[in-house]
Amino acid sequence: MGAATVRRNDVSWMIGGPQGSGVDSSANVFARACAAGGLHVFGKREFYSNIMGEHSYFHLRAHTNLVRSHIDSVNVLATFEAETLFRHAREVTDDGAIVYDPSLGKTRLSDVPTIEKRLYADLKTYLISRGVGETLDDLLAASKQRGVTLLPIPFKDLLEQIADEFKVDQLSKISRVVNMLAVGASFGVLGFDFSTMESALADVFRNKAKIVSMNASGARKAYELAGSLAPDFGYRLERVARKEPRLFLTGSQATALGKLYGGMRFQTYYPITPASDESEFLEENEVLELNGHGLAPDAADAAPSKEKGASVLVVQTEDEIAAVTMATGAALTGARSATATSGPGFSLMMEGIGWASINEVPLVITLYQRAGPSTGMPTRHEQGDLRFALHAGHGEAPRILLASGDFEECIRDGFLAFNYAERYQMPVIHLVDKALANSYATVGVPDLSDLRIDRGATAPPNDGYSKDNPYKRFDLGNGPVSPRAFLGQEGTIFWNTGDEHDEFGHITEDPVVRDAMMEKRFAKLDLAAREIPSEEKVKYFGPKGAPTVIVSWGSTKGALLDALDRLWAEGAKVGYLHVRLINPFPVDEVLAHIAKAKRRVGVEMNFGAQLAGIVRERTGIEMTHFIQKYNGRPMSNTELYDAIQAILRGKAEKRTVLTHGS
Amino acid sequence: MGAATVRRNDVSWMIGGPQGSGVDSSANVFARACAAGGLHVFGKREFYSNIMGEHSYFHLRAHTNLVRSHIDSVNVLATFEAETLFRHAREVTDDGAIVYDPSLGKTRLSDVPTIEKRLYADLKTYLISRGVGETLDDLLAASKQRGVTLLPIPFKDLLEQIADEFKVDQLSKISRVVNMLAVGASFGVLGFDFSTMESALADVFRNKAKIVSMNASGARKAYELAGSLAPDFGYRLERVARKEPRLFLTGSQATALGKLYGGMRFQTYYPITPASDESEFLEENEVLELNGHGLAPDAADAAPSKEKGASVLVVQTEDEIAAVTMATGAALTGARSATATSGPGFSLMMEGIGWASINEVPLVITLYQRAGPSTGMPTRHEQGDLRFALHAGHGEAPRILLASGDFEECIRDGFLAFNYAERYQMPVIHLVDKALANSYATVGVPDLSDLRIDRGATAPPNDGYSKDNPYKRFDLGNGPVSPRAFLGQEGTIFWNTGDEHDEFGHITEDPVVRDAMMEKRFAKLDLAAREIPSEEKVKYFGPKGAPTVIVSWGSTKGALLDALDRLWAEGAKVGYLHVRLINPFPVDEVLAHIAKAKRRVGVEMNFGAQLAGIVRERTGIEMTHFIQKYNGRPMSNTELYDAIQAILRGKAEKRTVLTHGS
Amino acid sequence: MALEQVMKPSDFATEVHNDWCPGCGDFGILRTVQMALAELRMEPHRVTIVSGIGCSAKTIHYVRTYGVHTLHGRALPYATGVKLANPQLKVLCLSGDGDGLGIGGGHFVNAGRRNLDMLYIIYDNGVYGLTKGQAAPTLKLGVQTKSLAHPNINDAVNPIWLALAAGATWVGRGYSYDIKHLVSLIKQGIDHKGYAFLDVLQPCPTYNDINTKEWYGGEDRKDPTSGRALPRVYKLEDEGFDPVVHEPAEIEKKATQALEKALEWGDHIPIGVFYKNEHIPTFEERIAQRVPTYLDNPPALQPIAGAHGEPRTDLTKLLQRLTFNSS
Amino acid sequence: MALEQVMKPSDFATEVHNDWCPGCGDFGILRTVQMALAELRMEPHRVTIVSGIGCSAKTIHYVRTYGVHTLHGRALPYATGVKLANPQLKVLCLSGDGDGLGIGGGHFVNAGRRNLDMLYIIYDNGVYGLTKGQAAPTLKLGVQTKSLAHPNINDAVNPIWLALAAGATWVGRGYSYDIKHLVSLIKQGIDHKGYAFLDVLQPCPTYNDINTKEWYGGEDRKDPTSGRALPRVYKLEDEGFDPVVHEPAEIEKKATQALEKALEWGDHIPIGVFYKNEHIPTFEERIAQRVPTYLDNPPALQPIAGAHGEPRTDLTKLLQRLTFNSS
Ligand SMILES: Cc1ncc(C[n+]2csc(CCOP(=O)(O)OP(=O)(O)O)c2C)c(N)n1
Ligand SMILES: Cc1ncc(C[n+]2csc(CCOP(=O)(O)OP(=O)(O)O)c2C)c(N)n1
Ligand code: SF4
Ligand code: SF4
Ligand SMILES: [Mg+2]
Ligand SMILES: [Mg+2]
Repeated sequence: MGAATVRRNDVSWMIGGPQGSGVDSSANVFARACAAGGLHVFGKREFYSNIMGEHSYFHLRAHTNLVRSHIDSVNVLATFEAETLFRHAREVTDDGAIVYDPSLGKTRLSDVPTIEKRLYADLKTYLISRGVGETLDDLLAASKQRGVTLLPIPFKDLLEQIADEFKVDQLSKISRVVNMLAVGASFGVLGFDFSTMESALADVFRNKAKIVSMNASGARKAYELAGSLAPDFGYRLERVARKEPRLFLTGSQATALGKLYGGMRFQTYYPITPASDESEFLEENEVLELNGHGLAPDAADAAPSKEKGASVLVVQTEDEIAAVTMATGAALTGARSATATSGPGFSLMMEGIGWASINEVPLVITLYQRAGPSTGMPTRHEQGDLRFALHAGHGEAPRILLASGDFEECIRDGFLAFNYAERYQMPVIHLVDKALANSYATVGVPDLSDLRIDRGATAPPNDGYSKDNPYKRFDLGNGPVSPRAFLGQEGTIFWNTGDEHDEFGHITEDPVVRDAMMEKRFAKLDLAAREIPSEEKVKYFGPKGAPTVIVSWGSTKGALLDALDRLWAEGAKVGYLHVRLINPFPVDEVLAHIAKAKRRVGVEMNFGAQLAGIVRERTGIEMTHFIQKYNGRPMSNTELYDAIQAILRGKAEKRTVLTHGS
Repeated sequence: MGAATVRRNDVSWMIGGPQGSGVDSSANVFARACAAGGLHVFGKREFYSNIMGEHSYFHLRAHTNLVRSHIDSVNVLATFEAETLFRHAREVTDDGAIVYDPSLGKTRLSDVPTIEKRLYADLKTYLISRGVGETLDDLLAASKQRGVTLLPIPFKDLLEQIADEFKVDQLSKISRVVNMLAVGASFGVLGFDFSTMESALADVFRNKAKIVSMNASGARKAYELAGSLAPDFGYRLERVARKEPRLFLTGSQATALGKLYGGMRFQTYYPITPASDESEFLEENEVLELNGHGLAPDAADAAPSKEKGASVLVVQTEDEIAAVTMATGAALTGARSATATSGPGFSLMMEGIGWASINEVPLVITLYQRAGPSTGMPTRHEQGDLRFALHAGHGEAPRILLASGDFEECIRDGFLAFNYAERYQMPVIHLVDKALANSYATVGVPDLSDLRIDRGATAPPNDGYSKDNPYKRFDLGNGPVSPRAFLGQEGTIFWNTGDEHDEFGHITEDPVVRDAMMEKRFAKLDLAAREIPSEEKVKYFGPKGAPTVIVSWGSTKGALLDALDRLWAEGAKVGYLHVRLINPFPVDEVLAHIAKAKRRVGVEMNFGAQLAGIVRERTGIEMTHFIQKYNGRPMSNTELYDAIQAILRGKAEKRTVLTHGS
Repeated sequence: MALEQVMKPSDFATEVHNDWCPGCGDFGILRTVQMALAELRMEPHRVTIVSGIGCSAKTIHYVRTYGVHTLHGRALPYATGVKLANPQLKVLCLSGDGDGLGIGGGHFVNAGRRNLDMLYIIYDNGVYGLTKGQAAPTLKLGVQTKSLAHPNINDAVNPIWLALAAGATWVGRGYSYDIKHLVSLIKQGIDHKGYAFLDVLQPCPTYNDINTKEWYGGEDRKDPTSGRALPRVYKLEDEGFDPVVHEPAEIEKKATQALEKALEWGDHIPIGVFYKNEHIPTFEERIAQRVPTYLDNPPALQPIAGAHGEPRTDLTKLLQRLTFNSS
Repeated sequence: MALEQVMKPSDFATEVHNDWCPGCGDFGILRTVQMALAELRMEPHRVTIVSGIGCSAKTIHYVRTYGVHTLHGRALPYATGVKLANPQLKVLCLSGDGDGLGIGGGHFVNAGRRNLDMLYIIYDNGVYGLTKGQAAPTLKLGVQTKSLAHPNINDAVNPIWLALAAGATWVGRGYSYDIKHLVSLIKQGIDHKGYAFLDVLQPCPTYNDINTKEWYGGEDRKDPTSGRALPRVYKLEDEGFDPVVHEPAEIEKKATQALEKALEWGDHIPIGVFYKNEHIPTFEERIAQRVPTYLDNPPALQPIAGAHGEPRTDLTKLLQRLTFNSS
């Protein structure tokens, strides 16, 4: 291929290998090198609910501009083992390349025990259709036939050279270096600056000089080899000069940052995929500093001295029931408190949520959705818990539901969740989905300077309360929000109970007080609906008054925007309403954007089109089309593009089920 | 009052007193005497979440015809203590009577510590408005002023006479006899046949001859005294000759009967109000007999000999998590298994329900709704768990939801729940509400002869399975329902897991199999929607095509029908759609009845109008009016009558909140 | 935390109507809790009492301190959250035997692993009181109280044994009709540095007609000579029992001795302190090892916002680690 | 239930790909379960194995018997339901230590109260394996495995002690690398009449680098003379320990002796049978006292419908009690 057709800085790269073999660090090095080189990256991880041995892969896009989602195809596939090739070779574009180990050529499909029966049959059919046998060499030949560049890297030889060079007696001790060989080869064929990879290596293996130099040495060999094998490869990655700093992080980290910035001081968790990532990140960063970033200068004086110290206490509990109840106990003391979990854990929190709601406790629950039901597919993706979160707990008790669609929303919602929880004195469930939580990407450093902490109405100690004018935790006198006091404060003793209660918090079964309390609690939700600004409720993208409007929520935002960018560029008249506040439901805002649309398309990563159901329940308006996906894999922007286009062209059924992803 | 205006066999009677003082047996005797006298009765119980001392009362209607609900007013109020009078005297109709203890006349309102502050203030205002003081005598004087017949019964004197007669040394030993004095006096003023009361006493205090005769002796004295005090009282209860037998039971008992008849052999529970009543009834009747009632004659031969024995195993578990999981384990063996609980317990069952659904286990959960949220008001009424039950558990998993509206539906649904569970291999949640569960009434003996047990598709042992043709528990080959095998069967070994699984039940994360399994599971719900006959889904009452249609579910049925009977008699054109199958939602049946109605009225005993929300979500049709109640007291037919009438006259707001009940 | 001025039990009373059954053993526990708090001169607002669900759990409404009546079986994790977020509070936790050992059994086991500085009291009446007398986990196998349709089919757990197995560092048992003794136990439990567990024998006259006041008092077994009742309950201290682990090497011995005592029942029921070990660091101390400022500046007391709501948490360093700067 | 013909462990194997980490102690347990079932000549379909969630829980997919892989912490109640509905089945229950003692702690305590005839095995690896190595309830205080950011802040529960406190009537401990010994323990546990609890020390080479095979094997402490490793694990039977309660009067003594042994750890870790008591009636026996036909005609095996679906339950008597006849 001539230089003219070279695609610069728009690469879809994938690396695969068994869990626990170091694939993650290789993907990390690749991503960090790209990021350090000024590129934007978006990476998605896929792995089994397994510790070692099952197939995992990282799919990464590197681009000059911001990337927010993955595409279906792969330009460079890198691996040192057979399974990845069997699984993914077909995804490589005709003009793409495969980095592989030629010594595995004789491996037969049937030699790989971890390939599912269904996939086995499917691959068999494919190989037969291409007229080849069932070895890797056969598969690679089929790839080559359609134009794919093959980059055989003699991993073992290279390892031996490194062992020699670094005087390592056993090859097994450095077996993980193969990962970096694969990365080196990838960068080689892409022509990326090698020294940038070297510093990424140093970054990832901080304080481990020998590991860094071994890996760097190996990577360079593979780099040069691959570069020489395909000097004219059609994809290039180049350093980009960039002025503004960018964050490189995951959705879990983004959420954790938002919560810390929002003043969270107590978090409980019970280990669960994918929620525990956030808690572990918090645990590692439990000691905090005060002031600085985002702080208005004139407040510096009021701040306590650094010596006093700040910290977030992260507690691993015995189960999720303890997690939610412990966090609630903590919230009663005035500490901003949260718990983070995923489906099965959330299922155990129902009673705790109800108690927090009837007692008007500001509790934040970060719900990392994964593919259900039941244990489901713990490491796979879904937006399946919306309805459950909305109606969580027996009886009727208000709660606020927020759903984040990208990293910036994760940060902001992580922060705002506490404001809402304290201002409206009710649990806030912050929905994140695994596709967002586990993805990593570069994003611009968000401007958070508008964020202010709002603790809602509080009753300071001894605030004029007396025997005759006692503090009433659930005062019915002044609007639905009664000033909160904290356990331990002087002069504001109160009681809590999960039973219906009077103004003091003592049990009552009086029907009149009951009605008043029910109305008080739900009036807070109405208040929230009125007070929360529209910008925090929904966001509309695309041409105003478009005849086709997409309605979606959560992590599909990235893939939608990436797909829509292309459609808009092609002149498509389609709008996209991204709903961030699910409860109280922004009826007016939603109506304003969809009432007049001719086509309304619900896009959701679930079976039941749950948001669409809520929209119809609350506005009476039904979606005309649905795009859904429930195979546990996130939507790619390419399949979304196709599906939306089909709808625009009038060629789609009412319901399009997306099925891509491996 | 002259005999001409006497109202025969249409009496609203109430007895009140502290919990644990025997009020329940007095109500029981009253009801049984009426029932034995050929009358129909409907009784509702109200009590605090307390064991002893707080106020409880029984409100009972006795009528020649079937009664299905309570009314707001009381014709005869009977009590031996002060609190009942303070609380209920105002509910007595002007032409009614009060049976009371004259020695309590000097009791002041402020002497009763269990009266809530709010009620205290309210009563004070009332007494002031009537221009009287705050003693009982004042209150009674106010009653008398408006025409109420006062029936002072010298309880203590009568007790002393009984003590003398039966040679009891301490009055305290026979203090409970006061209850029967109150009943005796009630029957006296109502002119009911005393010997019928005597046999009811013998019935209630079976095997306790002395207690029976003491109570009978006392009751007769009170009977005669009351009769002599108001010989012309305007209400009369008379024996009615009646050919057909009637059942006298509670909603819990009705549900238990349905479940037993449906072949339930295993039930778990953890104590909770009001659900445990059912389990305790089952425990008391754990040894069963086979054949007989309802059995087709020609099947008698096939039945096993009685000696083999049958029984239902009722297990009290350590919590509701154990209750739902244990019942699921039992269901896997082939035993028809269930658990019964109320809100807080149900909240703990979320994970278990999801597991049962993904594993296609036929599990029945009887959910006795009570007033929530959280602990709420454990002994009060609500229909507040509909949405929660519909979306119970994280992720997306099918379940069937049934809601019963009267005792016959409790029996039938208790039975059908197992058929549906086994035929569609999924959890069935059977919703009952406390107003139904705790009410007791006479009803005609329902004809159950049409009921047949349907165990759905099963795989008999060794049914031709072999190594090459192994049994597949989750076979994808033949429609959504795969024949079930039971643990322990030969030749059908299978596996279960809460993870997504392949046809054998082994874990898979294959996206294609995942899609197939999701679709299989939900296709069963579609199948249920198609197969379940319309008569089991909804029932429409009233004129076809009425311009006003009420949509309701659950226990409000009784009060609605009683109210509608009056409205219909007055010529009102109003229909009532009672929804019994909530999921799969009977879209067509509901549409057929409400689409053309001008006014659509959602009647629900909850805050959120939950069924109305589902109707709008599934049909797009919104209710024009709502009648709701959430003060923990069931709807009376009188307040419903008023509210519906206001709507018919165009005088109602969009939302009418009912607030009656004490 | 202790006050200078003298406190009376009535300083810890509320005006809420008490709706326990007449003669219920709960009254004794309520009174002793109020007496102990008064004798320790606690400031009411510095004390938080957390309870589960049951007759027992209503206690908090009758005590004038912060009171948190929670969910069935969850008193311990709520209490743990309160204490961890503000370790400067005195936290008491109360449960029924069903609440604490049935549905709450998992938390019971895991609270022992933490050794948080608080007192946990179980009202041991053998039944689920508030739901009308079903068998609780402390009711012995085969016993049939008047509230049961059949004899109890489950064996009993031994709360003392279980608490020791779980890791409680102070384990005691009281009797709700021995007020003076119980006050002393509650005070000791509160003063203990670490997780203290107190099992209180609490007759439920309404549903449990087996383990009654009369039974504990031995009224059915009178001394043939004196005619005086021979109580079944006796005090460990009267036998010179020394529950204290004086040095770590003694832990095994003292634990085993406590276990032996825990097995006694029937006509010889020990009350008093079974075990006391202050050689295990409390959870608060363990946290403070990681976060030295924890005790002075715990989660509840940290400032998080400036005067105008400016967030005070400084994420600069954390963000730096996640930032790629211009290249 | 036992078969005439000889069974091989491989008769209990499935074709499912095993995805445990290389060197995981779970392999030993899987193998011994298969060996024990074979040696006992069990018919595969008469056996149901129930597990919770975790690496350990995957076991059931590798065993060719009925296999029920349930929810985290809930293996015991599922297993209890299976066994109660059909007591004619052999039921084994498997949990990880987090599964059985953390989230499942409440069921652990309450299963002991029933004494149902089944074997419960806990895979004791000190970590939450499948969620990447967080501290499990059996990890000792202050220990920091390679998977932890900080030393473990919770104290450990002692599974043996807890099982005894809960009421298990057979309590043992095995080691997943001592296959022969473990097979014998599993067989004994299965044969025991009542609730048998077996704690299996199971190294997790991926996350727990403290309690490794090498550590249990004592490779770090070689005999100075012979140079041979001095294993930390030793067998109770080698010391002549007699765990059997020969007569009811011995219960206390045997329990206390078991507890003393349970406290040993560190350089002297006992494996073998700690306690065995067959004097407590099983739950099945207790039910049969109330419902004599229970064992022959348990819930799973009762006919409920006639040939055409006619309900066979005869409610006549029950309905009569609730009926008012014509008057
Ligand atoms: C999750 C849940 N299940 C059941 C109940 C019903 N419930 C209320 S009180 C109680 C039993 C209380 O018994 P115990 O803990 O021994 O306290 P006691 O009343 O004897 O003091 C139960 C089961 C509940 N409130 N929540
Ligand atoms: C309710 C719930 N919470 C959390 C999880 C996540 N989870 C899966 S495995 C596991 C830990 C398993 O540890 P352990 O029981 O010790 O088993 P091991 O993997 O060590 O064998 C957890 C917490 C879950 N599946 N369900
Ligand atoms: S039921 Fe028992 S425990 Fe509850 S208040 Fe009454 S006597 Fe006390
Ligand atoms: S993580 Fe540990 S317990 Fe799990 S399979 Fe790997 S070695 Fe075994
Ligand atoms: Mg109790
Ligand atoms: Mg483990």
